[in-house]
Amino acid sequence: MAEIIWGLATSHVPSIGAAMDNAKTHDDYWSPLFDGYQPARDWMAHHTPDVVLIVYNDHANAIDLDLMPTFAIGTASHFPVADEGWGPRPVPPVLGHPDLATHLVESLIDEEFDITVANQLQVDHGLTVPLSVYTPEPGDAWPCPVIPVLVNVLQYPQPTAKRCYALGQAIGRAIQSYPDNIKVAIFGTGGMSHQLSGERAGLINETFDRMFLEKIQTDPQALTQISREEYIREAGSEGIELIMWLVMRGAMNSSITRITETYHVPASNTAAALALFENSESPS
Amino acid sequence: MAEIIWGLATSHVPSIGAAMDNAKTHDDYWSPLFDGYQPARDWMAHHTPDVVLIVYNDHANAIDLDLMPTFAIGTASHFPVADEGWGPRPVPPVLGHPDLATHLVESLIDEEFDITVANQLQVDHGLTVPLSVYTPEPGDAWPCPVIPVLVNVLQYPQPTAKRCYALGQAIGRAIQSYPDNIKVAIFGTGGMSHQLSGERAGLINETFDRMFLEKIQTDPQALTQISREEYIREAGSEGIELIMWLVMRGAMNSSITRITETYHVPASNTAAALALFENSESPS
Amino acid sequence: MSSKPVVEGTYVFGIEDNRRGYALNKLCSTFTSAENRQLFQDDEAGYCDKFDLTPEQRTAILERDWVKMLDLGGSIFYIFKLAQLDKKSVQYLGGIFTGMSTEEFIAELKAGGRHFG
Amino acid sequence: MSSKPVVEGTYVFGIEDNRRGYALNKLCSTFTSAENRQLFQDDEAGYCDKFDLTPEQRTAILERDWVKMLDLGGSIFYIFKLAQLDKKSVQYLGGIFTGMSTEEFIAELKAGGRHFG
Ligand SMILES: [Fe+3]
Ligand SMILES: [Fe+3]
Repeated sequence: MAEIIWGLATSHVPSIGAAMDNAKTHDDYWSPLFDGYQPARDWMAHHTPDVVLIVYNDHANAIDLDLMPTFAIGTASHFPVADEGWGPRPVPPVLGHPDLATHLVESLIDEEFDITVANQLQVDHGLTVPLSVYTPEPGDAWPCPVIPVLVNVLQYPQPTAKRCYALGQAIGRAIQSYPDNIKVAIFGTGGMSHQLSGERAGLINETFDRMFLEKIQTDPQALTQISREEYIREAGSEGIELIMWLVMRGAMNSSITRITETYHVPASNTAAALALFENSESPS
Repeated sequence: MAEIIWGLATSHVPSIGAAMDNAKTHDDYWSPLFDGYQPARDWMAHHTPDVVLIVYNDHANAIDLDLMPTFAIGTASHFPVADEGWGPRPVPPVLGHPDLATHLVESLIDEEFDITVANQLQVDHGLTVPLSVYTPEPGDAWPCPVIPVLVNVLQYPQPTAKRCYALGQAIGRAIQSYPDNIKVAIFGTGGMSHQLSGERAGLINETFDRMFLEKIQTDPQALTQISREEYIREAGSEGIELIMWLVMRGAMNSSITRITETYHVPASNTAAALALFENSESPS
Repeated sequence: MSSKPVVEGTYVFGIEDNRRGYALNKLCSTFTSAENRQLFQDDEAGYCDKFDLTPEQRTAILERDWVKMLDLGGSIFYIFKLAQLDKKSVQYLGGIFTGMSTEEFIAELKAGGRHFG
Repeated sequence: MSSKPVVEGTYVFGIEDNRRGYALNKLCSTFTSAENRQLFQDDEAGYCDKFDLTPEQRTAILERDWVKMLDLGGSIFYIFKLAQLDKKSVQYLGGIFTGMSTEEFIAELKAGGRHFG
């Protein structure tokens, strides 16, 4: 049986990737954020998974306006890094885990989640930035295979927070029913509060973010009760990405341990955070 | 409040469309099938809806191998007729109903169905043949707007029969909550038993088909208990399309009246059927 | 470790088949445009070179080995587009798949179809 | 009759916006290829002609009227690809959207971001 060993919640702001790609992480602007990452990186380096699931959203790159899935899972063996408008990030190709991904899709559809199957997929900063947060110096290859789990956050109606948490719970069960004894980590990405356009551009809501950062561990149920309108109102039109953290949280056990966290404003236009959680031994 | 006035279950075999397009409906081969359609056509001509929902599957035309949704709804104002490999069918363009389609998507996602939004969509024989079964001589325009509801039946795992029925029930509720007083018809398409490839090519299972044709009215719950494996085993690898009839059935009230039905073997390689049901007055 | 059903005499197209048969099916998917149909008919081998086919898939396409195409991950709905280009019917394919002539296959359908189990 | 939330000072991109802004967003989506980026930069007006833009959308693109693009159904994630081509940052756009200079907008972010409600 496979098991989830830890969960990482992290922002996936493109400029966080660019700071690493351009060796700017020691600049005054960026060092507070990257210093904050260090304890998590040290801990994760000693707790290595065999495969990671990255819950993220595409940003107008691989998913077309024509056909927008609510939830999609990447089942390919290889995910090319997308050219988002300024050439692909200089990072290694992302390898998949088709067998576990297929098991996930089959289990989730059996559990009445209406998953879209991404048999081919390019991955954008929503996936590669979290990989870089985990592994800043991958060399020629990322440390393990990756399964992309895509959530629509760009077009209303996004899935409800409650549905995202339920998807996570079903992912947790599917991983437990996978016959191989492998260790899995799951990333919930995006957020925290930010808004890119409109008169409220530049919005940051530290109060909401701190509440969310606390409750994602201690009371995720409360977060599932927040409406999409309230996420947009409180965390901004792009801050609704936080619903993706609930997929990660749902996949973990009811009791989890916070290893470390960091919160920093701003990363580009965003309140950026990282929170790392170790899973408890037994599912509940 | 909108209401569903009738539901039509019908095969969508491409050659049924070709028989109409090429004026072969009076040939010995085709006349038994088209004679069987006549009572339904006469009745439908006197019970005209303002919009029709067509539950169908794409056949390697508009939906790409790369990204295969379990359930998708077409929200466009216009759906071009697909070239499936031998030029588009000579039928009018299909107009959509964006407002109701958007309401459906929003309602269904609120009810935790993970709908893919088809903002642009070409429609193939899976949708146009049922339209021709309804309206054999459309002239320059189909009689009303159409909302495509797509179900994956081509790639395992298809949604379960139970999930398809539940989707139908949620569609029924969504239509009741639509504020305009419009009349809606819903088509469940595909089937009946057939298999195009493998050593069992040419499979027809009249016993299974007759059972299904009866229970789709009287005991749809029983049909939701049939596994995908059993659908494939009994009705053939393509006969699993029958799960789409359950979406139509779920959207109707528990008690429905059978107006007419017909069953004919063969239409091309398929057991073809039509069954027309009037909805009961009050939802239950 | 897929839960995909195994049904004798039946191809059940699943996620792994999609992966395995991708280039073959993709090639056939391009026949939804008249221009591509013409390009293929003008130079079948050259057209095949534009896709990342395995040598077996390439041979199966060029030799119209319909059973092999399915065995190599083809989906009947994609492969049928190639048959259409050749003006072959689903009854022709049915005959091939079952070891019958097209006429015999059509006769079995007219007699009520083929029965199993 | 959409249930899409209305939040003051905020664009919530929904299904109707996708329909309305389709050509504008589609044009921007093509900037994921270097070849298309070059083609656009070589002949902006000619590039626009390849898409079914409304006259207002066309003008908004050519004049870089960022607010107008959003008002006409643009999604910030598509429009930003055009800004990138112009080497404009999200902070530049933020300044435009809020009536500030880029420097002022960046200063507000560094001071903890902008607060509402
Ligand atoms: Fe994002
Ligand atoms: Fe079909």
